[in-house]
Amino acid sequence: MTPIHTLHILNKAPEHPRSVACMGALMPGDALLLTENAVLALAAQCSTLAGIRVYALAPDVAARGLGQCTGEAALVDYPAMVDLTAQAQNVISW
Amino acid sequence: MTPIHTLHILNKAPEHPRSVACMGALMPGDALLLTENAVLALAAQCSTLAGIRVYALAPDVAARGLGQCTGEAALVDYPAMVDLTAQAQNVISW
Amino acid sequence: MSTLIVIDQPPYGTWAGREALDMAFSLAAFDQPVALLFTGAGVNWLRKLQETSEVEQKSVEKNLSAAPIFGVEAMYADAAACVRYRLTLEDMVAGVVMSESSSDLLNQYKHTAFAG
Amino acid sequence: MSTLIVIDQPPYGTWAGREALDMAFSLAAFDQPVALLFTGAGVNWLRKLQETSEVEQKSVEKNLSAAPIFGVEAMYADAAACVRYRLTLEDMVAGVVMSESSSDLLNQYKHTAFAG
Amino acid sequence: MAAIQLQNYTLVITGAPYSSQAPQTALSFARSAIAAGHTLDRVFLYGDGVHLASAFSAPPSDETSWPAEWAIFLKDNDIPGVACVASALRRGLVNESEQKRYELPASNLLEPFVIAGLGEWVEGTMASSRVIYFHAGG
Amino acid sequence: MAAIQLQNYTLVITGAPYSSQAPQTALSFARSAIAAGHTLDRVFLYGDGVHLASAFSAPPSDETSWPAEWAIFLKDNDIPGVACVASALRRGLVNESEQKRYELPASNLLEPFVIAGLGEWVEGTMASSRVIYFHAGG
Repeated sequence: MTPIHTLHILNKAPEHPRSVACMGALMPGDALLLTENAVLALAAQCSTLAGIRVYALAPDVAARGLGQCTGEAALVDYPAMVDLTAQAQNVISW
Repeated sequence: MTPIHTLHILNKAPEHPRSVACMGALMPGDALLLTENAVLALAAQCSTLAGIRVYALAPDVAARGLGQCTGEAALVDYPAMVDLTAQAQNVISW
Repeated sequence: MSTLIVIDQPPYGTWAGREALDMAFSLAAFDQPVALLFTGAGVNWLRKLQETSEVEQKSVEKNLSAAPIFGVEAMYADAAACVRYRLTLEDMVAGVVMSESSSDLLNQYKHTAFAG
Repeated sequence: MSTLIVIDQPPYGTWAGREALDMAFSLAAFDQPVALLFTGAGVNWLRKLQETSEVEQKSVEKNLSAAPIFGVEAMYADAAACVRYRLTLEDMVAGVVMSESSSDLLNQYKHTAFAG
Repeated sequence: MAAIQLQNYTLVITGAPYSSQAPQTALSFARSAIAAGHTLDRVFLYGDGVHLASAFSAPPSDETSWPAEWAIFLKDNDIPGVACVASALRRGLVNESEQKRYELPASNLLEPFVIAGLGEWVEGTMASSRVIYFHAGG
Repeated sequence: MAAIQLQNYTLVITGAPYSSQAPQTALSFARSAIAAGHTLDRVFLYGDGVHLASAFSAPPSDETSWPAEWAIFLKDNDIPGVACVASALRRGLVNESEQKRYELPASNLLEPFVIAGLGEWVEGTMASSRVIYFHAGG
């Protein structure tokens, strides 16, 4: 697995302006971790992100009843979230 | 002056999802009062609203340096804001 | 006086929707007519099978299912928001009515209160 | 370690931007390299002639003008957001640099902190 | 211009001071309403708005103290100010009886604010001809 | 899978409990970081996040007390928890020395949290290999 350049942690619903800005700022080699309300992007008809690894925090996915529609996103638990932040060169919380 | 059916008080920036929803909910005979961050709609390139009276709270307009670009909106002070809420049949704070 | 409580924020990430629900239940407890409108990302309150133990919050699914019993007159879901979040009536708690036009709905109520 | 403080919320309606400015000034006070990026509705922080007495808050215009003196290395404004809010360099406090690509800018800093 | 009918207002504040502009806008509105001859049935603090009733808020001396300004306004005009008990307890705002119940060293509720249930809001909506909400902006 | 390099984290929480999910996500993260052998240099509360350090927060007994859970975690792991003084004073959170200065009846700062300036955050960013922010969602 190639290293993550920047890990973008997004915790806002797809309609939130910062969520829109985050999606526009992703670069090849980056990874996106959806947490809290941002996991709703898995249900919303959002555009797919070419070349970006997408993760979603499983406890937040379960809380919002979205276990069935994770699509391309890899589900991670809190320890795996920590691993992602340790592996990435940079971390940005949106 | 015809009476206001519903006075919509909006206090969120144009990007905010609730701001978008408010703009879509306006009906002929309604009035829109922009307060706090919502006065930034005067500067942003927003679509004009046919048949809707638009007001903007002057102290918020002044705070944000927008005195020069009020366009079609009528500036009101706090006493006039009170008058609007007293005159309107319904008031919705977005 | 009839009241419409509008919830447009998703569950668990903020408390606003939860506290708006309390407002609706409180009106109903005082025998005041009240309905709920879920719109925008707020429609996600209505999705079935919310499993909240790992985020250490109480699920609101049970409360919502009990809303009609508590005297909440109607639970509306904005149809366009449901399409956006791929929610059909089958995916949602019982008793939800689709609203094709939320602005018409807002016009029918004397008193409207948004969540937070 | 260079830090970019990002302000994407407008002034006065919330406190987040104000507290983010304090973060930038604090880094500068400790001689740490720091720059500010104003983007989205946050570009409105930079508009000249903010007259805040009637909303009973302190204007931040003076603080921003003094940012270079306090050691803030750069104040960037997202160019697309400025277009949206009809802001040109002439309308803004002194010392602002237009940023054509905020994602490139984010990439140049080791440490990024958003306002609230 | 037609004479404006006098109204009885309930104001509901859900945005916190030093986080949102809601307490300032609401106070400016309330002062103007009273000056125009309207009445204020009550002011209800809900959600994050309960922080407006904090007796411990200590902003810098060159900034307005919104809790203090609101307390003076309510006292001067004999208007009830009520913070929702469920919102308040979660957020660390207690009156004397809650202080005793939870064995805390003091109350931090600013007079003349009181703590009570959502029933106070329901009563306000029933007693008033206008209910105006002041939410956090964004 | 390659071994993960151990990091020294500073966590910054800007979202309030019972208003945002930030304190819960941050605590789950913090527990997992410690369990994986990483260290936490400090936890810094900023903006509305300072409410997490309230000793007066009294949520219903069937809800998690985020201030209490955080206090236990910090004590058990001997991790400094710092609330920004400017954010705290505006929002009605005071330690004993501020209590005396403002002549308030008590402190409402929950141990082991302390109140200090933004310099603590600057030091955290300098001392840590990772700074992770937990903002309010929306």
